[in-house]
Amino acid sequence: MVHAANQTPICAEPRPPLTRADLKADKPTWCPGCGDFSVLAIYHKLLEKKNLPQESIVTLSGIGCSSRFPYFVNTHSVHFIHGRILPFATGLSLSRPDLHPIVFIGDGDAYSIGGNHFDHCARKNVRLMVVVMDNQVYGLTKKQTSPTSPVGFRSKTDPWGSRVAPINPTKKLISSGATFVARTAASNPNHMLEMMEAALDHDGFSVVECFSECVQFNPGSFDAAVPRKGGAYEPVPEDHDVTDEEAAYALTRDAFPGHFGVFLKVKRPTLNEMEANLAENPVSDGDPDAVRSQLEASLRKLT
Amino acid sequence: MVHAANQTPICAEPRPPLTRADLKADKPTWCPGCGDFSVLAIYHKLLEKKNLPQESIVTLSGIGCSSRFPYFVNTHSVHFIHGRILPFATGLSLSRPDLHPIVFIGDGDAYSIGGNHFDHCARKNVRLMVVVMDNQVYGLTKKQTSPTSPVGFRSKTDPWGSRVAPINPTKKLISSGATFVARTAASNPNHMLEMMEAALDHDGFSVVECFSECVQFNPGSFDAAVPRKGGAYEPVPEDHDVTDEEAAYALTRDAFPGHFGVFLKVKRPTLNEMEANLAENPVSDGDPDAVRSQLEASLRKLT
Amino acid sequence: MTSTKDGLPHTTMAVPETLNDAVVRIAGNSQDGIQSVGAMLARLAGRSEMDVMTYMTIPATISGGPSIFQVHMGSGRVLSAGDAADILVAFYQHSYDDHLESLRDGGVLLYDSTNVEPDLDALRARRITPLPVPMTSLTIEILGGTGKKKGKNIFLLGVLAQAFRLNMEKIRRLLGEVFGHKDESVLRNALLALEGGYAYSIGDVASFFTFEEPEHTEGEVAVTQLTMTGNQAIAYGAVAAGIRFGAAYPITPWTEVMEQLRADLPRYGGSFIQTEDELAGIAAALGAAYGGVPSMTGSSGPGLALKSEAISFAVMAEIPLLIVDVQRGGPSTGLPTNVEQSDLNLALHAGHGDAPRVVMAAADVEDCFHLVIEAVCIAHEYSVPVIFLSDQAIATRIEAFPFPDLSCLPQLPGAKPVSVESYKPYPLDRITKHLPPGSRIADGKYPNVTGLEHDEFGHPSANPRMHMAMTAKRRAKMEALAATLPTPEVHGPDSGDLLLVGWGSTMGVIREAVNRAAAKGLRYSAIHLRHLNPLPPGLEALFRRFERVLVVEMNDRDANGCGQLARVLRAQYVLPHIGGITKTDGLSFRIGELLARIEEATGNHAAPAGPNLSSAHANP
Amino acid sequence: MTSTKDGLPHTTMAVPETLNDAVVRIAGNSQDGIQSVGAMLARLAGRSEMDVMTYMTIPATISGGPSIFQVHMGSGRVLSAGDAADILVAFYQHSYDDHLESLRDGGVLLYDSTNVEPDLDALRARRITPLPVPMTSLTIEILGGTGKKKGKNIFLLGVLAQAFRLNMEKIRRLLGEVFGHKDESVLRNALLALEGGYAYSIGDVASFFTFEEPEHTEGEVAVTQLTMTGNQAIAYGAVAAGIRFGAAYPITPWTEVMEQLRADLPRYGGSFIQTEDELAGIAAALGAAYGGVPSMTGSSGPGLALKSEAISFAVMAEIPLLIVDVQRGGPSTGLPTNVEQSDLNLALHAGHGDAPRVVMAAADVEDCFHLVIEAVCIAHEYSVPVIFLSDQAIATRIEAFPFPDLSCLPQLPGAKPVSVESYKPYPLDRITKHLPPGSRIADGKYPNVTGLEHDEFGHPSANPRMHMAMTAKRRAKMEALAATLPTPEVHGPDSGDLLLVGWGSTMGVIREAVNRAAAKGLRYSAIHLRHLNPLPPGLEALFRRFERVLVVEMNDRDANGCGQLARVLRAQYVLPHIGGITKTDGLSFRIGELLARIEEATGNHAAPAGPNLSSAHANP
Ligand SMILES: Cc1ncc(C[n+]2csc(CCOP(=O)(O)OP(=O)(O)O)c2C)c(N)n1
Ligand SMILES: Cc1ncc(C[n+]2csc(CCOP(=O)(O)OP(=O)(O)O)c2C)c(N)n1
Ligand code: SF4
Ligand code: SF4
Ligand SMILES: [Mg+2]
Ligand SMILES: [Mg+2]
Repeated sequence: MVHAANQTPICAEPRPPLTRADLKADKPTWCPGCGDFSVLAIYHKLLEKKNLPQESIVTLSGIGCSSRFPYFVNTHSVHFIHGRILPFATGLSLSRPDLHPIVFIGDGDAYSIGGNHFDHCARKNVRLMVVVMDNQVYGLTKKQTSPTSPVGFRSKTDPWGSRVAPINPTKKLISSGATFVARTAASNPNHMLEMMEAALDHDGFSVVECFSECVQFNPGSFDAAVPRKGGAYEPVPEDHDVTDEEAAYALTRDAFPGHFGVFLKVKRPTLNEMEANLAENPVSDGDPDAVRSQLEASLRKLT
Repeated sequence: MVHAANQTPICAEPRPPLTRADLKADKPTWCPGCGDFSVLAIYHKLLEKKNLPQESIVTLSGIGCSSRFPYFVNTHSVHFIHGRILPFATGLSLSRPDLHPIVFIGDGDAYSIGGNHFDHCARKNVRLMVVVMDNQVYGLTKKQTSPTSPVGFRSKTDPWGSRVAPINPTKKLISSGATFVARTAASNPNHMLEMMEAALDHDGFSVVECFSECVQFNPGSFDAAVPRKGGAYEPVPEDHDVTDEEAAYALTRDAFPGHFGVFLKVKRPTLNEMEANLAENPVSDGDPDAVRSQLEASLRKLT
Repeated sequence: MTSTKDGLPHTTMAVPETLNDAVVRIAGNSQDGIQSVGAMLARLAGRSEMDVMTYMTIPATISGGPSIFQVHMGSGRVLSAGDAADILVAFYQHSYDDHLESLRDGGVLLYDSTNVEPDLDALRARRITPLPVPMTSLTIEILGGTGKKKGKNIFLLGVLAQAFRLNMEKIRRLLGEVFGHKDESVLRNALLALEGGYAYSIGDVASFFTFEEPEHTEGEVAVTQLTMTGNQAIAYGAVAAGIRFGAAYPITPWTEVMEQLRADLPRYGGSFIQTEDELAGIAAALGAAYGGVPSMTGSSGPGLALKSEAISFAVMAEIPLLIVDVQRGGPSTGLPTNVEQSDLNLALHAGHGDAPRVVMAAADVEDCFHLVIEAVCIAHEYSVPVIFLSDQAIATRIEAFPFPDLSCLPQLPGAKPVSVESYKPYPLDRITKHLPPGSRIADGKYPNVTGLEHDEFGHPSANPRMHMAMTAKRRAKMEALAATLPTPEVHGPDSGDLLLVGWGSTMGVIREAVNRAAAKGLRYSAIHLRHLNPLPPGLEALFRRFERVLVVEMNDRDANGCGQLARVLRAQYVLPHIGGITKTDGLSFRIGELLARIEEATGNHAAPAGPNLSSAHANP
Repeated sequence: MTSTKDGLPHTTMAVPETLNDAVVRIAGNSQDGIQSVGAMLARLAGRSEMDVMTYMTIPATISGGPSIFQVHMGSGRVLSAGDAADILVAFYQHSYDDHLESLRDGGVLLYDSTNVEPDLDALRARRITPLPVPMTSLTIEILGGTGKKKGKNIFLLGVLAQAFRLNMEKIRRLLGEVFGHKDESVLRNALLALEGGYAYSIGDVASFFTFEEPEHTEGEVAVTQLTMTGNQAIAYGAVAAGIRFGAAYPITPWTEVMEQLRADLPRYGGSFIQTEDELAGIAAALGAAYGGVPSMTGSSGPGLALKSEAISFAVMAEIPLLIVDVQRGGPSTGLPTNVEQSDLNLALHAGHGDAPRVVMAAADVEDCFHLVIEAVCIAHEYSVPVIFLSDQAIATRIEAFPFPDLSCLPQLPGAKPVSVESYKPYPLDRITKHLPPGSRIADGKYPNVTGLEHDEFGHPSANPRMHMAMTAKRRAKMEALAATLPTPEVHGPDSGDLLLVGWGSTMGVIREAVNRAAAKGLRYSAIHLRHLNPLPPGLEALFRRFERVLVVEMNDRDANGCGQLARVLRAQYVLPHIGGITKTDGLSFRIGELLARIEEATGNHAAPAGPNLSSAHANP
């Protein structure tokens, strides 16, 4: 296990800044016009801007159209299974504090099959950044109802229109204890960049809920948030106190498409800190003799 | 599928009222003094009081000390697997609206492994009553940290005392859309009965979060809510509006042991209603000819 | 490539003759509606009492991109989607480039001359007849504007109708059904495109193929056929069986089953819900099944894996449940849109402990309908979960089969509460019959249904004798069921040198391989297993009548060359002459390929080695 | 019951003689601290270079209730917990009633005469020596007040020390270690109780048993032994192997492994987290393993089932991971506190698709330590998940084994980032070596780790050849590993009439059965398999050297009488002389029982049929 305390920059020698060319990978297989292109472009921009060592970034995903993400960016990356990337990333985050794990997943992956992991990562405040690319539909499996699909949405599993109340992701995240919660939309690249950057800078579990239109199966779904389509991109009120959970909760209750911006940002010890401090003076694998005497001492108690 | 619409009383002829003797089953295997005894006694009392047809009650559980419940009450009953009784009960509730499914589970079953199912049952408003017997510990597996264990709790998986913020079940339930949410404690049988009765009467997803002390592994955990042990059993304020979600949410933020009573009670269409109305004039299995012509007609379209 | 659709080399074939059995491959982009025109051709074949089987590829991009749809139709029994095409339709240059190989020597290349420029010399060398049709420009001419993508496929349908002398009246009716509920102009345009294509002169080619519709003497009733995909057939079979509740989560290629049932079950007073995940799916289905309602869940490999723990419960608690697995390429996310039969081990062993369950597999689309009914009946008769295996090939292909007899649909016990004197949920002296809750029990002892080991009333018991007895009871159900199963019929001689054993979607190819081999004087035989656990009786004696037994399956081999079923049969019968022919390229067997593999395994020279697999698109 | 601990009838035994091998069964309520006194006896045996094996039952109620703790200790190799007791200690009348049967004829009944009234005539008939000790009242006398429950067990320890002539100095030291960190009065009281028991006159019985501690000549070093349970041994083995991250969810009987590691790993700079469920447990462990940190997860049957989908991912993505399954009785919740070996099928096949993984099984407590180290090394050498099977019997029993050599602990690659020129995560020409993220790749191509089928760089590929090649690559790892494994040694003659094959916790019993049979002139042999997938080489030749091969396992049989491993061996070697001896009562085999079952299967008369199983408590 690498310890944050001993963390040294992986690459000390000066190197040229990270460029978009460095980050280019496979040509995206998304449908032309899909909102996910814009999220990808901003992620590239974010990495370029932050200029983190390329090898220290890990792009992770579950399964879905959005979760194809890792193939389209040239970093260490993982395309895991549906709904479980948060605990995977938790294991990585806890054991490799020198890395920057960043998760991109869809609304189905995040809130349907993976919903429980979200709550537990949130309350444990795992150091992890997550972007949920919410298109309010199951894209990859071709148009089933997702937990964020609005009432009335006609999908292949709700041909009559969905009747069940969708979840309110922002509410879920706030109430389960996430320490950074923001909303943005792929239609507003500048705002998206701002939110992603704030999330990346946050030390704790940070989630960006991001509208990303599925032009194939849910076209026009976010027009209400796009000024040039007659909608309104309403920022979080200026006087909103991002440390006030109740205020943030109240803000989530506004009608669709709601507010955009940072809803909550609070400081709480991360699981990473809590787990790193369980033993005083742990021995290190770099010192096999110390490991051996530690183990020998433990075993002696059982003779 | 039996339809609520066609629902007739299962037993029309008059019968003697349900007695405690009718409901007696195996001798409970709980440790002497366990809070679960008191929950069981009140459940017997509830059934006696409501005098429902015995055969219409289905007592369901997951796995845990508390989930041994079904063996100790003489009704149709199911002892399912850990964490999944809510979807099981959903299937039963949707397909058998003539029954009364009542679920008893522990805090680990409900909020750890089973946490996601809670959220989805809540937003879908499945007609189902659930009692969570919360002892803030894993009882059956002998003292590990549960998602409701307080910070500082020393368990076998947190020998140094738990450091992670516990979940706030009431908050979770309210924010995920449960339509009836109440808090009670096994130490206050009268209040428990009142809450369970209100939950049973509610048409929708109704949850009673109930403190039930594990004398073996977490003794004294709820003394702060027991007046004769110097604690205070603080009722929900008289002026609390149970239909006001934000007020209910605010109420959940009070310090341990918090308030007891009904936090939220709102009316929303149940999943049961929504699912029952998807087709006009469905054919019934009681009429095989109608079934056959319906099927024949569908298949003809594929010739 | 120089082989025909049967994998045999074509060196002497002259100008194409009249056939009553043809393979048409349409290659384009999925946006061009090639799937819908292919499906219409298939439906038409079904309506003409022809047999039909289709095959399609799914584009690599999320929506759209190059794709093919292949239709094999004929007046006889069509057993496979066809190895090579008699007619290749190429919409684009890339369609031509990628698929010319799949056209047999002496076949017809119908291409959109607006977009494609073929190498005529190369065609000549392979005696392929080029048939240029300016589909794009003619369609625009007919429909005006940028009808480009809208009517081209229907125009093509008209051309094909001419080439195959299809019944235009039936096609017009079909178009009416497909487009009739849309805006009126849509149907009008479609009919215009159709007639345009039909009127376009294709010269000689018009005499190549003719399908003869059977003539019916007076009084004789025409055979009505259903034309549908395997996934549709499972859904309708489930409805016919009496399934009235389902719960599942979407996953390719299972999803259409649940979509169909979601739409259909409410008309029967039932419902099919989409749950938050697969674990909830099987749990909800078990809850409804406990309620007495015949219930099901389903998924593909990843989801079946997630259901493992609950499957073990279903066995222990003895709850009847249908569990469908539409297999795809594995492991993990694997090859979601390719075919593989690699979930058999999981189907047999998903879940912990000794947990005997029934496993069945459908051989084709028709089987999906009928065998699902049998599966549901078995689940209820033995109070046991039944895992029903299909695969991506069956799921997505269209076949025609005779309209089923609906006069004797199963009558399952159902959810109606009853009154009984007394009730044991787990009697040791007979097979459990589930009692729906709501039933009144006169002696006042209500049952526990449980995943803990239990006594006859469902109360927990760790008594050693009880666990032995209950374990044996659960196992005995398999033995009882096995005794009722028919020994599979042998296709071909009843004894001999070689018995091929198949399961699942390989049936047609194996039979056709046996037929082709017979034509060459090789006496192969084949059986097809639909019941994989328990196995039917009589197999050991059957296997002993052959010198060699080769189990043909699309999954990986062990050190002995055996795939998953072959290992099961070896463990069961310990016959060293049981071997395997396996395949892990994500594609269905072609007949030529299978014959070559048999030859390789046996040294018999049935046919020269089939063509190699050079790309996903070159082969069905 | 009239048989001795070896299942042989005892008709001629006179007054008990001096033994150097004895079985003590302590029967009381779990609240009486019988487990802690039993554990102290075991530790003492370990410290005296004696071999020891314990066995306990878990009460049916959630906490407390009747329970036993049995200690088998001896100066030779102790292979089982003992069939019948030489000394039975009965705290209560119910202890006496329930366990008298388990005391051998001619044994000693030590009972708390404050609570128990034995039937002296019955004892006489079975030549049992009654030894009344008013334990409760004497303890109260010594400690005053209601010391009732507190000191009785230590008082008993004093009595047993006298009876077996145990080394009191060592016992006092042990008490110091156990109670020394508590309030000073606790240790004082314990010592008082101990001396009280030691001083209590037990007459003749004092001369029955004597354990001789080995004498060491000068310069010779005493063998230091570790005394621990199987679960502890897995945890320490994992630490020794270099595991530095773990994630799991509690479940009986796996939980102690994670509890131990949760407490210990932080001292090594690692951590073990309790996750919200088993799915998260394996996912988190995979995340850390991807990070390069040697990682593990574990569970019992229900939890292993839940991990199925992710196991399939681990195989596909080629991530090294240790997955422990401490088996219990199944299916479903089953018999959570009983032993069974019924998860083998799941271990072999959990997850969908063709997903080859390594499966190993520990034979005893010592194995848990050493074999886990091997498992972790294999996982890293082959970049593959390894499923490590233990069971409830090994997990909960205490054994002594020599202090391991810690001088050459494995040096795993670890999580330290490196700089490389270029990197392919899935090379086709060699075994994958995982590169930890954070590593800089000079050619600038960073790898994808994925569950989709992929090319060598981890990019998705549905190319048929690629899937064939990658499937073969994953399979080839098993073949490569198999080639390195040793053929198991034969215990007994190298060829002959009967070979017993065991795996897991049955090893000791099988060996003792072979030894007993040899004493009767029957030449049985045995091998024990630790590697269940891949199987070690040489088995086929070995099996062929015997007339009959019987696979002994604690799971259910098929129609051929074969259990789960027997079926694997039959599928692999198709040898019809492979059969099975199986058992599904949730209890470990006793020696007499196994001999009887062998006789039944072979017709050999090694011994009369062992006593029947009449209750969970009557047998170890
Ligand atoms: C265990 C499992 N269940 C189901 C699937 C099928 N599946 C793939 S993606 C997906 C949901 C896609 O929706 P979402 O997460 O919103 O992502 P999107 O495609 O919309 O970006 C599903 C159900 C799977 N791959 N694995
Ligand atoms: C899949 C699975 N995982 C784990 C377990 C083990 N287990 C049984 S009960 C339990 C938790 C008990 O805690 P809780 O739900 O709070 O119930 P309590 O015993 O405290 O009433 C666990 C982890 C199991 N039976 N099945
Ligand atoms: S299906 Fe929707 S979400 Fe998926 S790539 Fe296409 S537009 Fe994007
Ligand atoms: S362990 Fe705790 S929760 Fe379980 S029965 Fe005992 S007191 Fe009750
Ligand atoms: Mg989505
Ligand atoms: Mg609890």
